[in-house]
Amino acid sequence: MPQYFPPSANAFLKWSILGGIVFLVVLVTALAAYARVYRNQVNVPVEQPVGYQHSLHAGELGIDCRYCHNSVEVAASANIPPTEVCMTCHSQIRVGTPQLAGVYESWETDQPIRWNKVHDLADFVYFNHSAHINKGVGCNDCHGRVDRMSAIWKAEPMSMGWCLECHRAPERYVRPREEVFNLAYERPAAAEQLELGRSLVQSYHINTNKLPQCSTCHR
Amino acid sequence: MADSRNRIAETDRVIGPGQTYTTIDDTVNKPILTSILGTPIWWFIAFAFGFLLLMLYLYSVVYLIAVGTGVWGNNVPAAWGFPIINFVWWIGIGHAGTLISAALLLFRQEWRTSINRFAEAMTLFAVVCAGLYPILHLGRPWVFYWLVPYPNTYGLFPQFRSPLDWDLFAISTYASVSLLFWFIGLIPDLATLRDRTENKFGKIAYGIASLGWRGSAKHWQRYQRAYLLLAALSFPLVLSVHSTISLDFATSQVPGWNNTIMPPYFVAGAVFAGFAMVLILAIPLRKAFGLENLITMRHLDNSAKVMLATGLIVVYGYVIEVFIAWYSGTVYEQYMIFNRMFGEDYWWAFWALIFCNAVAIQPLWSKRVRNSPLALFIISMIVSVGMWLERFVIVTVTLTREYLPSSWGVFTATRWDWALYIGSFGLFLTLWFMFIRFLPSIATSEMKELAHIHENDDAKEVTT
Amino acid sequence: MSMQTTSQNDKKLYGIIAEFNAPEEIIDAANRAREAGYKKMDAYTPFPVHHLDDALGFQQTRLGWVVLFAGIVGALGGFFLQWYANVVFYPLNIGGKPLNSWPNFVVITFECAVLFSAFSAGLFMIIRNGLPRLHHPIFGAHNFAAATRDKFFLCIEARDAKFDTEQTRQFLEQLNPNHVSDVKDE
Amino acid sequence: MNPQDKDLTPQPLDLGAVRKRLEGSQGKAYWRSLDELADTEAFQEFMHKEFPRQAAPLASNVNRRDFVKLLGASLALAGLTSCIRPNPQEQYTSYVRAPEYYLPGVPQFYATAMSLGGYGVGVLAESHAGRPTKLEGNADHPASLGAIDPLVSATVLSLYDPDRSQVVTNRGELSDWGSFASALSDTLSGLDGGAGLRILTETVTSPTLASQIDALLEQYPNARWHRYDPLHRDNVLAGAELAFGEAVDTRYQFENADVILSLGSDFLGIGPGKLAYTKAFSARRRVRTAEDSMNRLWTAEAAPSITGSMADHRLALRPDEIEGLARSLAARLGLSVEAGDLPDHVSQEWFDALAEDLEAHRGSSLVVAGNDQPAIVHAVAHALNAELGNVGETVVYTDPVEVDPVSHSESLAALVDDISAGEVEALVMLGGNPVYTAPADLSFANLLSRVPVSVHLSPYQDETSLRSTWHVPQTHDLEAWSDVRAFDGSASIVQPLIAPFYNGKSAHEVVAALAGDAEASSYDLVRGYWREQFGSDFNSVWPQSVHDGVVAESRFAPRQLSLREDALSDAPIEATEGLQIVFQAEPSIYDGRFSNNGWLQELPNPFTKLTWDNAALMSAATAERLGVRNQDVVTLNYEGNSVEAPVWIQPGQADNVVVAHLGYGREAAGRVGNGQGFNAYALRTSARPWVGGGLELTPTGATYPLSSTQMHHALEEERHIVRHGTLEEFRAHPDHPEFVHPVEHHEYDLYPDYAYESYAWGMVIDMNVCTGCNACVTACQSENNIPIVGKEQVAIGREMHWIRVDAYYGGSVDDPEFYHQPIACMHCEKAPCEPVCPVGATVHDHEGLNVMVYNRCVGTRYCSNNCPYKVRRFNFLQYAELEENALSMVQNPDVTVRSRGVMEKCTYCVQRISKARVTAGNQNRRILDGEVVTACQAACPAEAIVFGDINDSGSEVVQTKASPLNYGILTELNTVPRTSYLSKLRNPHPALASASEGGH
Repeated sequence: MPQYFPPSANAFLKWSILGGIVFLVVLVTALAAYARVYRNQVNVPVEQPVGYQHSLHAGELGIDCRYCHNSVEVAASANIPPTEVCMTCHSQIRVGTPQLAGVYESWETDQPIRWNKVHDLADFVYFNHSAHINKGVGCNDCHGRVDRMSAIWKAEPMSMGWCLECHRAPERYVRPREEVFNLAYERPAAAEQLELGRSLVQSYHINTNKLPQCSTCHR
Repeated sequence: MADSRNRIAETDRVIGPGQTYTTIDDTVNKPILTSILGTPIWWFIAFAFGFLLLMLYLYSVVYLIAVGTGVWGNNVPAAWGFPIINFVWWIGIGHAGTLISAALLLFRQEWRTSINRFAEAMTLFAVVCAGLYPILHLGRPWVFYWLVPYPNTYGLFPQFRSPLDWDLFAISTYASVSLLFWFIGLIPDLATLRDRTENKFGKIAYGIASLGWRGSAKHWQRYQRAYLLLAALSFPLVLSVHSTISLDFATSQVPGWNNTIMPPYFVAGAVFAGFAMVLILAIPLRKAFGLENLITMRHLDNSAKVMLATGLIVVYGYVIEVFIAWYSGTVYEQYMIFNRMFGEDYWWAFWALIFCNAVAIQPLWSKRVRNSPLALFIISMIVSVGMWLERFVIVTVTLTREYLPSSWGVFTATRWDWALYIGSFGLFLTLWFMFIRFLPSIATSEMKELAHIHENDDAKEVTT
Repeated sequence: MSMQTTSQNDKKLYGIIAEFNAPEEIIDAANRAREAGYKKMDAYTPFPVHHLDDALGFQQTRLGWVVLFAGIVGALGGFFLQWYANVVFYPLNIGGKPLNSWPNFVVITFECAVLFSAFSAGLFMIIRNGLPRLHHPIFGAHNFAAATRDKFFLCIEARDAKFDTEQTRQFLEQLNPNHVSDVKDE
Repeated sequence: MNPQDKDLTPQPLDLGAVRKRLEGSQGKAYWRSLDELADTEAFQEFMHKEFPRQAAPLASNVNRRDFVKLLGASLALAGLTSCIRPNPQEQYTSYVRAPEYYLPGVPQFYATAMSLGGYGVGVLAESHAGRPTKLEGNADHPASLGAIDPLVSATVLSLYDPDRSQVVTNRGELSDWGSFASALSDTLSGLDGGAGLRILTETVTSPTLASQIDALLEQYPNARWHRYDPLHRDNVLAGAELAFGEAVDTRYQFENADVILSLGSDFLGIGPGKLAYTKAFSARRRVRTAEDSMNRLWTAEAAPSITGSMADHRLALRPDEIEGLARSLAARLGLSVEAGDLPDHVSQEWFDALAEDLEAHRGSSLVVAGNDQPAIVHAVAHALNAELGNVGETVVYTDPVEVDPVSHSESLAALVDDISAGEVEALVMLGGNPVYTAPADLSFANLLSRVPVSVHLSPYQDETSLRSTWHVPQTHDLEAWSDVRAFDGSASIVQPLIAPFYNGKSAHEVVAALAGDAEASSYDLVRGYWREQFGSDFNSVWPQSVHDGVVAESRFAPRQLSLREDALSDAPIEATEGLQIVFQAEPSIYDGRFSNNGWLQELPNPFTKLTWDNAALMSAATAERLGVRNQDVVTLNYEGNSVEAPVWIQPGQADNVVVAHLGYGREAAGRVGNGQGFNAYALRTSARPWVGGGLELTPTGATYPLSSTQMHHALEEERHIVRHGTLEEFRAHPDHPEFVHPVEHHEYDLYPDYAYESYAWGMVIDMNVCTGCNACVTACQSENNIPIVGKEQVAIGREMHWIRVDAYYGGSVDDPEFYHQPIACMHCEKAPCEPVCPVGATVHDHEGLNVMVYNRCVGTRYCSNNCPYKVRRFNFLQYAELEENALSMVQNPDVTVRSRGVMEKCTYCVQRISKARVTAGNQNRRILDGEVVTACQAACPAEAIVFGDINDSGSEVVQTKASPLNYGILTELNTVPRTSYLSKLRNPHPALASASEGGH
């Protein structure tokens, strides 16, 4: 009786089986990684109608975040400043520079500037800036070194898992209130941070039971 | 030969007279080895019919996903309707196969041999039909994978306390283990086909599928041990699957559902329905492929007996339900039973199922009925309907009458409910007809072993 | 009726194979071969023949232990998964039940045990049998296709210490098989 | 097969069987609907249509995008793609110049007033970035006192109604305000001193508008001002004339009343004072301990009403019998009146007890007559109150709040005569919809076409607009400045929250245009008027008044009046023959002006629980006698007019009376309202606007499916869902009243309880004061973005209301007791819904809230099965508005809008809790008791809902739960519900105590 398959068939079959398995594993992991990075658009600068530079204003000029984001301590939204805020300075300074064209146009035509959202949470997530600011979560914990970004990008994935890292163990992240707006603030080494964090959680009445509850962010 | 047939009653034979290794090979493999053109015309018609229904199935699935769960009759309070009924019904049918091959193997019932193969196939196909329902039943089917534990950016796991998640594990385990069991059983027969078929592609296909099986004694040794262990594992698995399904109801709060008898009662019902389906498939099959000598009257007879036995257990379940309701002394349970029997909406369903599952099986006490394939076929059909009605009563009728009278309601199915149900037969039949055409519907190697054991039956006097 | 073609003559010999008609014959043959002191030999049959493995002097497989082990691993893994998810990873108050409400975890634990052990059994069998192996010298043996139909073969392999082409062939011939032929390796 | 099939219809009821069954039943029997009670074959058949209905998915749901997307999904790829595709780039626009005090995302509340039937109800309007989303009651406003009723809170939806008219039209052609104004002045210039100029308004209480019209009438001395409001108060005025010789308004002070007799009055259910009256009334019925006292309410009414359902003694009487009762009572108390015999349906025993009770409470009793009662009944009520010395105590009289009150019927009749006499050159209709609402016998619709120039100011292109030469879109109350008086005369400044959404004009601006100033703005007009009123300190008073939502000290002062000698004597008895028809405002659609408001269309009627339809309501006995059954279509013949209407049997209605609700059968209401129900106005005559005899009713043989949210049929005996007793029974066992059936839980509990350290939210609902007015339902709908589903979906049982008011009947069919039980998620501590969810989409948070995480829900619906209270609602189809359009602007941004395929339910207004938590947290303090008020609680005029922290021993909710009347529903299931109920109490007259038990 003749052979149905050449000797090479054995090796071929074994390798193709092995290869198939490997391929699947790689594919899945690749997709997952791609999903995390690309979908969350981390570290991807976002084009804006006005070439506003945080690096200049918050960085070199050292303007406080709250000058523009004035509701960050009292409201859910930090507030994107109205055009008039830009005009407080730019009616005198750098009048007529092309980068500011958008601002002047808005001011004259009374049409709002259409900023592109950078940190865009899902509609079923209810994030409140004031709650975080008042409990000692620093700006750069989530937004990164904005004072070094010319065009703003997302410094963190802002996925639920990421939020939970802090909501499950706030003591690992919180800082003294007076340091909240200090973008250059460096967390102390793990051990001290834990010690500091625990005391802050105490004094700021951070309810660690509440934080990981669904109803904290979803309604 | 002729006189020998007189000596051994037809219903005592697990294998027809004068069956040799070669005859077994040829009878079983004939339909597979014939060329496409040689395929009997009835096969094409039947396959086309199944395929048509399959298209109906796909159409209603797409429509469902496009428009929403609302295309069905489900509502509040009857939040579960046809999909769950059909799910439980199909999964029930999907019990006979593995039970036959596993349990009967362990109990050394050699009459299992010629029916286990296609019964297992039936199991797999039924599980496929069943398994799709819970997914389609979701309000958002496209996120069904949230029931599976996998690393995700939400930092969430499924909620393992939910019987629905138990279902997921139970069904996927059952499906994969049954598939493995079935495939391992197939390997030697695929090798046989590899060696028999003249078709070049056939040789390659069967060759690869049989993994290069060469029937060496060493292989057979491991093979048999593995097969036995798989059987030993499958047996409790079978029992566990429908028990788990029954926990969807038993662990709930709903009067008429939270009942400790549910698991055994469901399992019995499953075997009941399963054997009914085995007969529904076996009787035409043996006729169509002339397998009367391999699937003998003894097989039909025994299946019928199992049906009768499990049927009676189910009836006992009904009785106990009523008793428990009375014994519980709670108004909710008592009203539930009252409503099932005499409630103005659905009393007909209850009495219909009593007829199908309790009355219709009584003729099986008689040997004459058990020896008439036609009678068995009809009774099995009735039983299948009855088991569907049972699930309808348990799922929907119960839900429409719960605790608060203010939220009682009515369930009325829509054309899409029916389309998805009828369509699922398309899925089943398509797979089934593919199977009987391209794979041996009887385990030839096991039959040869059996033939070897029984080769002298006709020679020696048998008195049983 | 040997059908060896010249092309096969120059190939290395894998073993010598004898073809029988009935299970009894092959068992008898196997016993005789074993008594004759042959060790590296194997039989090829269309269905499992009882006691053939003893006749050939195979020892029992350890499959059982592997399956048991896999089952235990599955059970522990299954329970750990649920315990970890509910107690450690994300503790939530579900209907007022305790975090480690173990009775709820029984089903999945059981299913995992079955899943693991079942697949270990199947895969162990396939892998230990060296499958899948599409090409094997034995397939080249004369009329070997009958091994999956109605014939029973005994093959004494060349790597057997006691193997000697002439003697072994004679030994097999005297078991009055249908015929004896060489199996060439490629 | 479809729902119209005959097999949907029940056979006639066997009332005999029903009664027997009730007699047979021990203890307290509750039943949901007569059919079920009768348990007739037909009813079985009705419920037993095997599988006839085809689901009617919103066809528009399958657009190409969905279809393709979901084809993907059907390949189970959607999950994958959705986690790979980045979200579409959203944009953020900020103001150019931000308004002061504006914080993004923080709602602002403005006090203003909504007018209903011409009278004002003060509200606080919640505005998100200039977008009104919700109306709450204004605690400072006398007609609201913080509460709000369903109609008013639903008006915010009408604001965004895309069907509102948006342009001025002239004979159907698009036009504009300018050309309208010029055309108007041309017309007027052609008139000699305004001869032939007629103005038609509804009830006017707006001081500004009144003064404008006065000025106009001076400018055009020959012009005339007519008024017509379909729900006019002609009889009230006539009654006052009869009693005092002048038109006065009557104001009740229920807080002082121990015994109240309502002669066909639904003072809790309709009328401009209902919220204030409900507050005062329920304050006197709120019982916590056995020491507390309760007032006693006697009612005689033709059809069940909110008020009647609260009565301790209720009689279902034909309208003429009510008059009879009034006369007999007057005679009994020694007034000179022509009194016939005591009506058959009034037992002597009952009558004596009533009279005795009233006399025993001189000065603290009160007799109230309903708007639709004939003048004599009002006169009797006045006389009785005077006789009983109640004037000044429980009732006071003031000048009429309506400006220059006239008989609306006569006023409209006069207008119609002039039109037919050809004397009307120009007719300006400010609001209203006379073509639809005018009495049939006036055939106003045809006459209108004879008027050369007819102007209709209206929010919709409605029946009248279509027959007028000019239509001007009218502003919504939230769109324009105005002012309005409340039922007690208090004036409110109406301030707009949003610029006219659809280019509307206000009545003020139209009248100004008549006066020749087309450019005048409502703001200037209103401000100008009040500048005169306030005089020098205008600059301080105006802002204050606008801020408070009410003008200080503007309430009308009580007046001393003396009864006319022959007040009652010159009113002969008129006999009414045959089957009587009663016209009533539909509780949710009012006079039809809310026909196009989906919230109100889907709001179940408090008694029939019908949605999207009205019906010819009749008592069981009457239906039996006429041989008709539910959903039979019958022809109603009355005074030569006829309409077809479906029958609905309403227990507790007087025999031989058919109630027809006004406001349905619209032809030009809009996409929502068109063609719903039948038009009862088509039967109404100017002579007998409320009640009339000689109605002929003939079955057509056809049937028409009605969607009731409670097509339920149980004889409920041992479930103890509704627990009730009498005040006496309570006092007999002050600690453990027998009827409360306390059930302990927990003893047999397998697991230890969770500890809730911080807050533990809980609720109590006081069934004793709940009037079943539905205010909570609409308030919840508005607060929580609850979608409407449409008639067909309601019929299948898919309504979405998070809180529903279950209506139970107790006792006999002909004289049932009514029980209202609001049911929302109980937030069980051992919630059965949670362990069954495979993805953890519904879990408990650490404050004991049973939270529903929509975005995690996959839609297994297992939780709904396992919820014994059936409070969970499922989005079977895409009900909510996901697209950005006018209607989506009403949505509350603090609550997720649910998509198809997810479960939802009451959240205890978790968004309000979160808001309070963040505020408190930022101030480093705990949430105070009363700081979190749920939407239903805020709306409830009876203050039946108490919400708070059950860990805070001082909180009101804890105090309330301490009452021996407190009980939980189905606690034997060990669900440990956080919401509990206070048992319903009645306070029957000792002499009739047994009788009141009779029912059960």
